[in-house]
Amino acid sequence: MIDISDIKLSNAQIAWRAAQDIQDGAYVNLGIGFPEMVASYQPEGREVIFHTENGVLGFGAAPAPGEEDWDLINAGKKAITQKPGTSFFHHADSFAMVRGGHLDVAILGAYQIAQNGDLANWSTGKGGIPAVGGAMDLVQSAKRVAVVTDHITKKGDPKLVESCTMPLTGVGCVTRIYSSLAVVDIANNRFVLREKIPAISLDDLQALTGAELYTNEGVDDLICPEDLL
Amino acid sequence: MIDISDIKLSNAQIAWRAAQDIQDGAYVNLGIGFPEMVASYQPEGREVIFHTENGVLGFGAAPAPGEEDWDLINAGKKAITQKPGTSFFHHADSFAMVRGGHLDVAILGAYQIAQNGDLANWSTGKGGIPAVGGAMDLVQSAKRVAVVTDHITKKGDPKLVESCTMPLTGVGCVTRIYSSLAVVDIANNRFVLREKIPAISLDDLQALTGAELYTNEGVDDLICPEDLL
Amino acid sequence: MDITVATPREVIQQIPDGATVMIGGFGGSGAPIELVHALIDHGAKHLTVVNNNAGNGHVGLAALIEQGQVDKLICSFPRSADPTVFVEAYKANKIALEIVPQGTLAERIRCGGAGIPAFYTPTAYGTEVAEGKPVEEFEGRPYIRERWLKADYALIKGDVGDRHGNMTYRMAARNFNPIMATAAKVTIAQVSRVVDAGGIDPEHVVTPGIFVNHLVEIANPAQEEELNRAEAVYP
Amino acid sequence: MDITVATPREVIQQIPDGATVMIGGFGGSGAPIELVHALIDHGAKHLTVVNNNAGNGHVGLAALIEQGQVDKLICSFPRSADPTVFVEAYKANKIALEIVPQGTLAERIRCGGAGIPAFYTPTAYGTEVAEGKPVEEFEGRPYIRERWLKADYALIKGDVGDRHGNMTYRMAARNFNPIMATAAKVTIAQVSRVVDAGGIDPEHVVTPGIFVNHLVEIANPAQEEELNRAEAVYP
Repeated sequence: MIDISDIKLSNAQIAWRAAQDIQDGAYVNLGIGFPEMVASYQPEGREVIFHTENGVLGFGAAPAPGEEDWDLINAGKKAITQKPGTSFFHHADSFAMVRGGHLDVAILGAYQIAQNGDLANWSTGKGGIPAVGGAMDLVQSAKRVAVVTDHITKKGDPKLVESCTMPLTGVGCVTRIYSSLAVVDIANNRFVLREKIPAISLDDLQALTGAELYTNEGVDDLICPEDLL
Repeated sequence: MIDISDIKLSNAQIAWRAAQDIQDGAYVNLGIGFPEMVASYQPEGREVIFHTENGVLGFGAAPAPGEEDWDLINAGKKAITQKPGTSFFHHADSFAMVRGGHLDVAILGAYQIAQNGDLANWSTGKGGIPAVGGAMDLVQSAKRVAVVTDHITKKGDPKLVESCTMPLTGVGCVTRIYSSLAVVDIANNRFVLREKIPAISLDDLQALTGAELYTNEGVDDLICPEDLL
Repeated sequence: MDITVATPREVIQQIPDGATVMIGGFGGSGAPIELVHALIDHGAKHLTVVNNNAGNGHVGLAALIEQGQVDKLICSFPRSADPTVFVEAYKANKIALEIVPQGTLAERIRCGGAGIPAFYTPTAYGTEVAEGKPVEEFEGRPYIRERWLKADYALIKGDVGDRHGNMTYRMAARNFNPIMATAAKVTIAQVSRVVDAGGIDPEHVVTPGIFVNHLVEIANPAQEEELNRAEAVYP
Repeated sequence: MDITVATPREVIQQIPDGATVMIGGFGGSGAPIELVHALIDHGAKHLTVVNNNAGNGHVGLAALIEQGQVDKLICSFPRSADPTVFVEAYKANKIALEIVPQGTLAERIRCGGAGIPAFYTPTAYGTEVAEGKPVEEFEGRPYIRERWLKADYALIKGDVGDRHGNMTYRMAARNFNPIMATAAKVTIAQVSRVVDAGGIDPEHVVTPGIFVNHLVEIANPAQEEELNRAEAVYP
């Protein structure tokens, strides 16, 4: 199997690519960890309003070290800041926004994504302590649910699969995957390849994917700024 | 049948009697119209906090004529005032208070009250335009639901009945009736007479009541200030 | 980001015939009179309107009904000081009426905005309002099941709004406005004053901007109660 | 009317063994550390605790678990920077865990306070969290039914409180506190500052006093994050 370690996109590049699809004025929730990086790559001239499950809308970037106020954190318990237009609300109101379909985009990480849009990202199913947080609410109700992820696991197994073997976070919810090798849409219960990095062949990409990649609508080159590492 | 017009209590006296049972610190909702009079007769030294369905808690009395602010009204659309401790909230939160059982007392008017606690007070059932407002929420969920009412209708029919013939507002909800002749509790699906005005005999009171009045727990005199007319 | 518009007309005119429109307010308090009058000017017909009441006098919702634009009204209390317009339309079978207990109406709207298609309430159990609705016992007490309520448009009235759509309200004029803002596909708000983002303390925002699509400043909004005392008629 | 008390101890001591206790906060933000520490001092055991998380380090909820006072935890996310205490108790089968998706947890609590015994949500449909729960379709989409969540006690943390119990919160420390206040038989609140009635603008009250039973001023409350960075241990 092909070694992709030298050609795959960095997390920053994946985040950059995901950020390009977020429209001006969108209300967006970013999952804890890697997905949070998407906030750093908003294109100039677009104003995006970020939601965090713990009751803040329109928050600003992380404060300088030492400037943290621990009453003002995001869902990952990291310090954030206020900016003009910020609002605070309680948890039931926060999830009324989520469940009521008011968020334009939710971007999450993934263990597995199935070709029917099923997502597994909360539990490896191998014992340990399950922790679901707000992911099950977000994936079932945001207007658009996207995933940022490595294309394969550290062991080399496909993360894009025919059907998930790990416990599901939500059914039929993901519509776009930004992976370290490609941009893949989910439509009509199949993976539709939209973009791939030029350094990988279609055959190699298919070999690293657990279900058929449909290419009949045309595949563009996935080009990201090279200095994002 | 006995003519009670000269001996029955005035609405003010009924309201006064109902007010005596409201404890210090109670959260209370008073129905539109006659029940609102209860607020005028709170015993000295007790602080009662009034709720109105349209989103105000702890409001004050009516403003002087000409001083009305029509953004500050009660459920009867009458102008009210703020006072220290007032709070504003939206309608879903207001009825969360109601439905969640947070109100200590709701006092309403009545067309009919049945001996099992059923209340009819929203529709005569004779055509016309039905208008339920917040009554169905209040009667089903306040910790204590009481009624202030004439003992009989203008035509002389009993308002305390075996079972309601008019459309119900709530089932098994009323626990005390302050009428123009008596104080009657509802317990174990029967009317238990607690107090009656001295000017009426038990037999006459029973004759004006549509179901049996139980008296075996003792009946006190119902004495109200005479200057409340 | 700036969701403000200069006049009600330019956003109200998108409302098509047959739309379901939530209109905020409790009686005249918090009623977006100027938006409703713009809807009269626009002329959309066969509307289903959700409001706590049925209008008063000959302005606002009453005037909308008087113009024959409302096919159905969903409300809790279609009585008022002067409900002549609604009563006449109702008796002439020109308008359908769905009576909903006030707390159930509020919760149905909140659930519409919060993605909850159905909920159980003790309210109205055993009454004719509950007829035909599923009944279920929880911990030995009976409840009826009610459905969410959503709208195509919500017309609401606030006090201060910023360019993102964050809003505050004024005293009891809050009432149904914040929940209706959440339950419509498109929410159009009038406020007495528009400020820049940051002009409202984040702690004091009642309706976050995510729920508001269009915001128009009506600096000195009419008060329905005062219009009716002056026997105003619209148009 | 004055619901203030001088110390947490005098009200916390009413909490009996076996009680269900909601504890506000999201991680350390809004966590009523001083009330939780008073509960540790009091020593009530076999508690069921409702919180978004499972404690962090060796203070607050983590310390309560470490003292063996918690039989069951209902939460959405039992992970944190240092979840050692919970993890050890869980692996030793000393504590039961009920995992609830965060929005479902929030709504179950709100419903507990709002008198709604059950509601339908799309969240978790088709996942193992939904196993055994009733499923129903509305408008062609499947939902699962969830039940309200109530408690005997809620321990919450606010910013300013007046003598009636009206409260405000501080930024994201609001989180679960206002809804937990509504869902408990007895709500005990700590605030940084107690003021007279009228000391909070009626427009800015987040939790009306009707939901609060006891209010205690803790002028300079500990911040869990800072305690943990200092490697604090309670008691």
